[in-house]
Amino acid sequence: MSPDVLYTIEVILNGLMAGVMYALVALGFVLIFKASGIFNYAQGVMALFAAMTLVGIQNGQVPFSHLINAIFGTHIHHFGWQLPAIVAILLTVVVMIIFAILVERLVLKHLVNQEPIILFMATIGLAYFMEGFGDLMWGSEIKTLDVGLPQGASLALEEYTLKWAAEGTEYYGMYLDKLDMVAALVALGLVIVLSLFSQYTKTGRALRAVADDHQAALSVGISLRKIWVITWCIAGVVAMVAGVMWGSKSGVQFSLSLIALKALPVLILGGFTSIPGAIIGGLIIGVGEKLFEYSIGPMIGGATENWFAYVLALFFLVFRPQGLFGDKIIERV
Amino acid sequence: MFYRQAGDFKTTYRDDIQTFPLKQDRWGYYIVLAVAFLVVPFFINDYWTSAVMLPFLIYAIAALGLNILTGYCGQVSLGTGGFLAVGAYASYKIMTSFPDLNIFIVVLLSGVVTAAVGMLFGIPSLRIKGFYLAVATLAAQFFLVWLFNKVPWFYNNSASGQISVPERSMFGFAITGPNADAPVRYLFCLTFLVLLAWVARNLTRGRLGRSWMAIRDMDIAAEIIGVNPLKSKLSAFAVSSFFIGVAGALFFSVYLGAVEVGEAFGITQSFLVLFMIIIGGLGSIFGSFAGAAFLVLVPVLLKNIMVNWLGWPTDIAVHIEFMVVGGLIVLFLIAEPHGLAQLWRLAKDKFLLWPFPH
Amino acid sequence: MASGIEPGAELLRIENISLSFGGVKALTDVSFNIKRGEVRAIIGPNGAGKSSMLNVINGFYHPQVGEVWYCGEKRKGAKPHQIAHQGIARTFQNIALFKGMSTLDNIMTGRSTHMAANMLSQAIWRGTAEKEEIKNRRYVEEIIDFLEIQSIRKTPVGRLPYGLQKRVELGRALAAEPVLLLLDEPMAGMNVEEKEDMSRFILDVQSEFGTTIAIIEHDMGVVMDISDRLVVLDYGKKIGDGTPEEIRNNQAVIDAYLGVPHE
Amino acid sequence: MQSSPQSTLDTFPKYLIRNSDVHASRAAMRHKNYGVWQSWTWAELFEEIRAYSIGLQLIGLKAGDKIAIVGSNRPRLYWTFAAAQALGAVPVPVYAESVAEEMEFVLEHADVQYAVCQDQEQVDKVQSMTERLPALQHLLYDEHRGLREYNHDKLHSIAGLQEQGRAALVANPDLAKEWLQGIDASHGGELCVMLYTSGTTGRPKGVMLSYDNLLLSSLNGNAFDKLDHNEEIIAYLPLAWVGDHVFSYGQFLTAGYCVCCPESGETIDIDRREIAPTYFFAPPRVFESLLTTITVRMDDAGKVKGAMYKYFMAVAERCGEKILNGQSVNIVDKLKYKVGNLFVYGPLRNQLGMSRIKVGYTAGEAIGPEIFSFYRSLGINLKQLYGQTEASVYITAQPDGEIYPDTVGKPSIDVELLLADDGEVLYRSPGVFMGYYKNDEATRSTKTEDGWVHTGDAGFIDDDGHLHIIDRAKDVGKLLDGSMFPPKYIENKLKFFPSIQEVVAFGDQRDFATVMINIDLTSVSNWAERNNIAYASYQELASHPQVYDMIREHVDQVNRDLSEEPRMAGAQIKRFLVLHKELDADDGELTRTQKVRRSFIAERYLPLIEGLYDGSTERFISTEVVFEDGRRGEISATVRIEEMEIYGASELRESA
Amino acid sequence: MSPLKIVGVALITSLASTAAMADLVFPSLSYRTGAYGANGIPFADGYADYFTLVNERDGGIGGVPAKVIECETGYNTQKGVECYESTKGENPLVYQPLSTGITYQLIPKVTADGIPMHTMGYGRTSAKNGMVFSNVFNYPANYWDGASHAINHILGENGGDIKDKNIALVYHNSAYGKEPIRTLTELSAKHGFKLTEVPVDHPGQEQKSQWLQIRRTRPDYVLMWGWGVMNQVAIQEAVNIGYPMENFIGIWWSGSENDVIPAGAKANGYKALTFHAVGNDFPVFDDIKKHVVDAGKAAGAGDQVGTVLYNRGMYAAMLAVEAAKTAQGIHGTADINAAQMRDGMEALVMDAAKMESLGMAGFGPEFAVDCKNHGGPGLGAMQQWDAGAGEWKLISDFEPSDMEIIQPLIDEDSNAFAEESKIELQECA
Repeated sequence: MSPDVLYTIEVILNGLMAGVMYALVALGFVLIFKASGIFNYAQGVMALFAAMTLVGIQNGQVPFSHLINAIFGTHIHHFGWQLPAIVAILLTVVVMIIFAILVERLVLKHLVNQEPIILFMATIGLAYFMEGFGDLMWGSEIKTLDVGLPQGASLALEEYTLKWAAEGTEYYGMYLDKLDMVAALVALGLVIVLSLFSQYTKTGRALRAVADDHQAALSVGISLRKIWVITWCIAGVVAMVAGVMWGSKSGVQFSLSLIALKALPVLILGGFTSIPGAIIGGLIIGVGEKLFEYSIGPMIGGATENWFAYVLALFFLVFRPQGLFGDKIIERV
Repeated sequence: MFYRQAGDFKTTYRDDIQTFPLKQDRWGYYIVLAVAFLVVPFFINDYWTSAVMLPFLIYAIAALGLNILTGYCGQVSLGTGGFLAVGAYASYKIMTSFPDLNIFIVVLLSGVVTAAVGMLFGIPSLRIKGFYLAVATLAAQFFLVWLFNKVPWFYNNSASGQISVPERSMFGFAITGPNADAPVRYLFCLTFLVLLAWVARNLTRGRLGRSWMAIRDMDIAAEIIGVNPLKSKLSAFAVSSFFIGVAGALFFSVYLGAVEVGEAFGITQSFLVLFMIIIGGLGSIFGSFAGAAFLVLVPVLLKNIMVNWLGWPTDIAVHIEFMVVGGLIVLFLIAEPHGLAQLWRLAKDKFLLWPFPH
Repeated sequence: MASGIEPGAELLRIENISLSFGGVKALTDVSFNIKRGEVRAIIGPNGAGKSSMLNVINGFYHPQVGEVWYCGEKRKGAKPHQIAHQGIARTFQNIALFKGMSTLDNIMTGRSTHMAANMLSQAIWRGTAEKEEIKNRRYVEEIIDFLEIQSIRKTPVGRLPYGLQKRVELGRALAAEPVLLLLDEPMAGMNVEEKEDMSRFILDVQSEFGTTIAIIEHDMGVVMDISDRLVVLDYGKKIGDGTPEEIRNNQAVIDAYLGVPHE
Repeated sequence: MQSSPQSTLDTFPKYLIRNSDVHASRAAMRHKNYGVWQSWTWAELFEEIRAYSIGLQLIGLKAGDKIAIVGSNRPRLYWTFAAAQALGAVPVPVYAESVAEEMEFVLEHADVQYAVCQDQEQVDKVQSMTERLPALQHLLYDEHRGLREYNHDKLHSIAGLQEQGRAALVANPDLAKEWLQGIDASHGGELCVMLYTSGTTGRPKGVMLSYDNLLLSSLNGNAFDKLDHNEEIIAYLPLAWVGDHVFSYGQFLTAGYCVCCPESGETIDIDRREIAPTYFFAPPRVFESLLTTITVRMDDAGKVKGAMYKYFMAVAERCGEKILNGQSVNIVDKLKYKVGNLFVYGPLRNQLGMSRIKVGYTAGEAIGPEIFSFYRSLGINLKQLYGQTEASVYITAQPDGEIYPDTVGKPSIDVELLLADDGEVLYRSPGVFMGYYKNDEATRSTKTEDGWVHTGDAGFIDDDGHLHIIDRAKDVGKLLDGSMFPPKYIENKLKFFPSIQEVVAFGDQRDFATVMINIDLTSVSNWAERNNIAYASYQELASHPQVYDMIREHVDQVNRDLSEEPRMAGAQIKRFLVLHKELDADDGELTRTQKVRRSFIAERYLPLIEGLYDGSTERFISTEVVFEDGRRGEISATVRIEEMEIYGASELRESA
Repeated sequence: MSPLKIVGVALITSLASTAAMADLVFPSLSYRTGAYGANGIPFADGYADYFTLVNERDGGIGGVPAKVIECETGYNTQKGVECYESTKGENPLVYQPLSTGITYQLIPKVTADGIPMHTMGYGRTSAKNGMVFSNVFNYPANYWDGASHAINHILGENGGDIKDKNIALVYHNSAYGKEPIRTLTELSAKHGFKLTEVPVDHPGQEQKSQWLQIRRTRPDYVLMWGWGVMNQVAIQEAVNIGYPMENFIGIWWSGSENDVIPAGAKANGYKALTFHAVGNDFPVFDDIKKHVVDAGKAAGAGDQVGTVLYNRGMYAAMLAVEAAKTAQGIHGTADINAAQMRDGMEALVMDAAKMESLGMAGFGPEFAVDCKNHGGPGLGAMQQWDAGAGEWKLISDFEPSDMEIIQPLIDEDSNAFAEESKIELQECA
């Protein structure tokens, strides 16, 4: 194979990996949208908050130390412990569950039956609040997240693919980030667990019932509020996974919350209500933008990734307004 | 309770469809105008102008624009930042290409340019609806910002890609540039706001406005009774973008003086303006004003309280500001999903019905 | 366009229309016509394809097979709003009013087809736009007067009771000064008194404005009373066509209504 | 345009001509139509009426013809009066709501040749009786809707006639002059209008009124309340009613003020608020229902607002009327009233559309003193008036500053009063009617040779010269001790309490007065709820001791009032009971118009009446009732009878 | 002053906050929050701590206490303007916005208001031309110097011949990131290397394609103009693709501990430019520990002392203090105003003796500012990350840049600006 082909394959593979990362974030959106019709803009901030909490707990940071110090003139910062990653993760899950319950109690409960746009705005408000709250709680400096995930290029793959190139051409082997591969595995695992959960548990079935028809769900005695709490809990955990993945890559800091923006075109493509859609949408976006940046990008000055996904999604929508997995809309009057 | 509408009757349709049918409202409006034009300029300093008044006036224009699209026509847009950028860069290009052109015209032309761009990005709205459209408008946001960043022609090949406003004046008063006095800049923007608010009101109360609202409330029915969805949606995009373009031009030339596209017209601007109209009230001109005032004033107020009065560290103040603004948004949506305008309407209704409760 | 059609002459002709959605047949080979000035009822059991028929007439659905002739011309792929401009207006089975607007604005929206002031003129309001607005307002006021809804003129329609909403919707359709008015179950969910009111309005519309009316209605008593001719649909097929008297004696129709098994 | 000299202003068309000259560009009439107040200036009005009149002339209307007017308050219907009168024809307004049979009687009796109808509904009504109206020649209508396909040979639209009239005026310039000459030739003594009394008893009677009757009454009315061309009034009462005729036509033309016609019956409240009339007239039921609306709406108010309303209404009750009457009140109250005016009274007047009222009148029947005081305490100058069709309205009216809720005021300008021995009130005035149309017998029995007219009402004149109306003269009875027993008077006094729905008083030819009371379920159940009184049925509530206590207080209050008036003191209520069931028209206890059928009740509840007079403290009663679904059943109860204290005139004075 | 304004001023005097005339005011337009907060914090801490030190140790500047007014900008130009307007009434001596965007914003404003602004190692490079930019100073070095330093360093490593070398520039796709492109283009023409531009959009969370491209094209050197999270991701990706870290050179804003630590041991060898020394092995840090940190007066947690960005903030404060002292000397008054401060900055001389006396011998290059040259000689050094020790090491002296290339660019850009904005050139002796 010529290196060009190999490079292209490499780009596609990396695109797929990136797509998995996008899909991880998109998954959280889909879960909540499916169960409650809420387009949860705060999903990105939830990921950041989860990652921050994880690091904070792991490193024994004192929550709100800045505030406490500013008010009381103290100088406390750390508890002085260092927790194993798994403990910190479990504790973070607990925090996310508490968070979900609070969101339901303080926000969602009061917004039942509002228009979708209002709920959407509420989540943006929530995102603002959480951004401030997270920073206030854990501080806004960059934190290194290390839960023991492997990083760096997979040398084995590089070695293995080296010989694929045609003789006499310059080729360095195929590059894939180990973290990305782990992420792909984690995402796969997550999807499997989620499908098992929704297929084989009572709660899961209830969730699906709600997604299909709110009224019907209510009539068979499923408490909508309970469902909401559960979905937000699950979304919180998914956010944490995304936060861990992204945080391992770039450190845990403010910009992490912006990954939400990466998930939006994925959602358009995959449809707001489809979990496989989120995954496949993520993959399409990942591959598409990497290929575009690789092939067209250099000609038009690069840095196309911020908008390409959206433009791709836009074009896609014009031809299929309901998204990849959405049902065809028959308009009635 | 102080409304006295008894004896306030209309003998012509023109009187009946005027903007402020109640005599007292009309007077209130005249007084506000008089204060804004004749009193405020004498009390305004650089700080008030730059920190409060200009952002308020300019964001109010942008909010009016977005409200026309989102509030009246029901097309949610997250591309406001991109359209602001079009306005800004258009004004820069026009100003530097035609140095003798009156700044007032420059700003209007910037609006026209933006309107054209807006219509272009409005085309997908014919097929895409709701959230899908909202996310699709982000394409405009990101693409436009990228374009202005990438193509040197837009920033006259300057080294950094920044654009800086040259000095332009009207009637001997500098409007743009560092030598523009606070009251002059304020009055310039105020004039635009008043003018555009008037236009917005006219458009929304007439056929066009009704066709927008018809599309918003029930697009299929609207089409079947004879509203052309293409014309309605595209005109909403055009008018909305015109407003936002004017706001962008003012934002750059009068308010900031120099901008960098990615930073000044990022997605946060899109959200900010969207917040303004939601908090202010969708489909309400007053709401656009109220929302802009609210989101410009609250942070300034919070900052002054926490940093200047309480002496808290600036970062904590900012974090708390985020929390408060976010919390307020949620609180507002819970308390009154239809925004400040609805609160105002309810209060007014209360006063109109006073002493009756309903 | 319709001015050339004399009362009693054919205004609209449906020719061999078939319509399906993804394999599901909604209408099969339906033909009938509507004469200028008559009240033509389309009746049939639930799911017979009546609403689909109206949707075909006003161009919202495009049938896969068949032709629609209006005012002696064959229709070619026109959009609903263009058809509205040709003088076809309608009301909807599930009220499709613009909830955020007042009664007056809803009916004014119905006048869209008669307004033409350009955007600039509307922006500055004075002049053409204002004159046009006032002129059309006057017309709308006549409809308000006609339908006796003066007291709710400025009420947001969302707050109105069902019966009044139906009336406002009729007003909105009338505002277009239609040649052909399509009424999709105008009396659904009404009590006897409201039905009587509505029947009176429909007949008044016919006599006062000379409007041709196509109506879908379930209440047989009312339909037989007010319509000149009826078309009966069942499972998307036409099973009867004629005067109320003929329909009453049509065995196929009786079977359909009595639920005699199909085929 | 030619203006007639003052001395010859003795017909309404002449006033029209004067107004079109003097007030040419002032608004004369408004009509909320098609969403806005369409207005006519006096000059325009003159032109419209002249065109109309000429149009009428073209279809043959001539002096002496009768032209019926059927419909509600529409400008064109009002114009018909003047347009017909200008030709010497006589307008006969008819109650539009009256049943066909009744309308037919009037149209036939009045020999109308022409009828003006408001809309299709009225046209249909009149056309349905054409066979029995041989004199009827032409039908006119105002609103064309639905009439397009009618046979238009004998059917004309007013607008069309006006067009024809205008065309004729253009074609023949002399026509205008001739028309004016015709008006000049008429004089005040001519028959001006025929108003049919509503005929609660027997056939309606056509009251013939001359220009002089109405003009002088109107002018006197204007003078009495200083009304001029600046007034705006809203016309919403039946055209055939003399009150409306004088207010919306007589005074309108003589004072030259502006009459506004509402859009429709449902919008009257809004229309009144928009116009905010300066001069207002309504029968008590209008004020009652307005007050009920206010109370009902204020009941839903929040705590703060409700408390505020209560507080300031108490202030108003204390000093509002005094302030309106110009009496002195202490400074604190004055201040409180000012505050209250800002927060409650002002807004309330605004809501009622009574912000600008210079003078308002209630007439037709007795108004509850609380209701009357309520409006006055808000600062609305509401007054009472006693009048009749036969008097061209005015008999007595309350002069400013002498407003007492229980009187109907002093004789109006130029009116003389006379009390007959049996208490019947007679009057004589320039407004006294010419006679009943085609009914000399009735004329004779009502109007004496020397011009005194029997009102049929019993009353008395108090020390201040104010007239009190007690009851229909024929209903006033006597107790065995000879003292006067006015049942209606007693019943009304009690019915003014909101918790009392219906009262039947007994006493004629008996030892003393007693009453049977029906409680008002809505009001009392509200009260019960507030006081935590549990009850399962009307019957249980009616017999509740606390309800009895409350009713007892009311009866006691009435007794105190009666004792203050020497001629009434003997009619104090000695015993009362609260009925166990609501009086019901279905059971024949009430007429369909909700009037008590005294004799029927006396028979049906004989045991109870016996109980009232035989001293027993309770009585068992069983009555047959008809349920809503038509089934019949028995309802029985043991009803408690209570004894009341009787006050002597002197006794009360001592205790006071 | 327009008549309108005169009336306005007369009316508002009573409303305007009264400036604290007693103190020398140094506004700090900091950003402790937002996408770049992590970098803004140490700089702001260093800036504030040094003034605290001067107050605590020396009793102020020339006996007058210094006062730092901190205003949070969040790296946002709008907030930057608000901060400027809200502090300019306090009689500020010099602004240090630490943001190229805000700098562009403020250049016309400070010039009109007569307040000097110091943009140390960022901002508008051509502001070096003091004749055009009378109130803007960007000593001791600017981006174009930085670009030149990097190329000089590469030249040095390759014995002066970098023909046919392939150099990639990974830059933040913003005004700041684009600054060096012109210089590098000129330099590539001069030295014959091939320049590849690789833009990264804000915030730079995702750079996979860019680094795949680099991995494929294998440039000999990678230069980086990054800020915030972009730095960490880039270094991480560079490590991931196994790019030789010695050939990866960042501008001084891409050379803090924050940037390299997340990548761990493999980031060892990464290079970055600097215009001041690294570490805390200077006497001045002892003073800071004694008078500021231990006294509990530190602006931050105190854990940032000695880090690159902290040192930079402190260095900036030191230059401000020295300029103020110079101004006091020139004008013979301790209570200087902004105009006098400007004169002081224009006459600032940083020599070895002065730095020695401050306990900062060799902490920064020696330089002098004059009327024409507001940017100094543009000396810069190279530092390298020692992952094992977890610290930066200076690996070169402070060396000059290629003014042959840069000066014409500066003249061109500044003159174009002067023309566009119709600026009268400052008279220089």
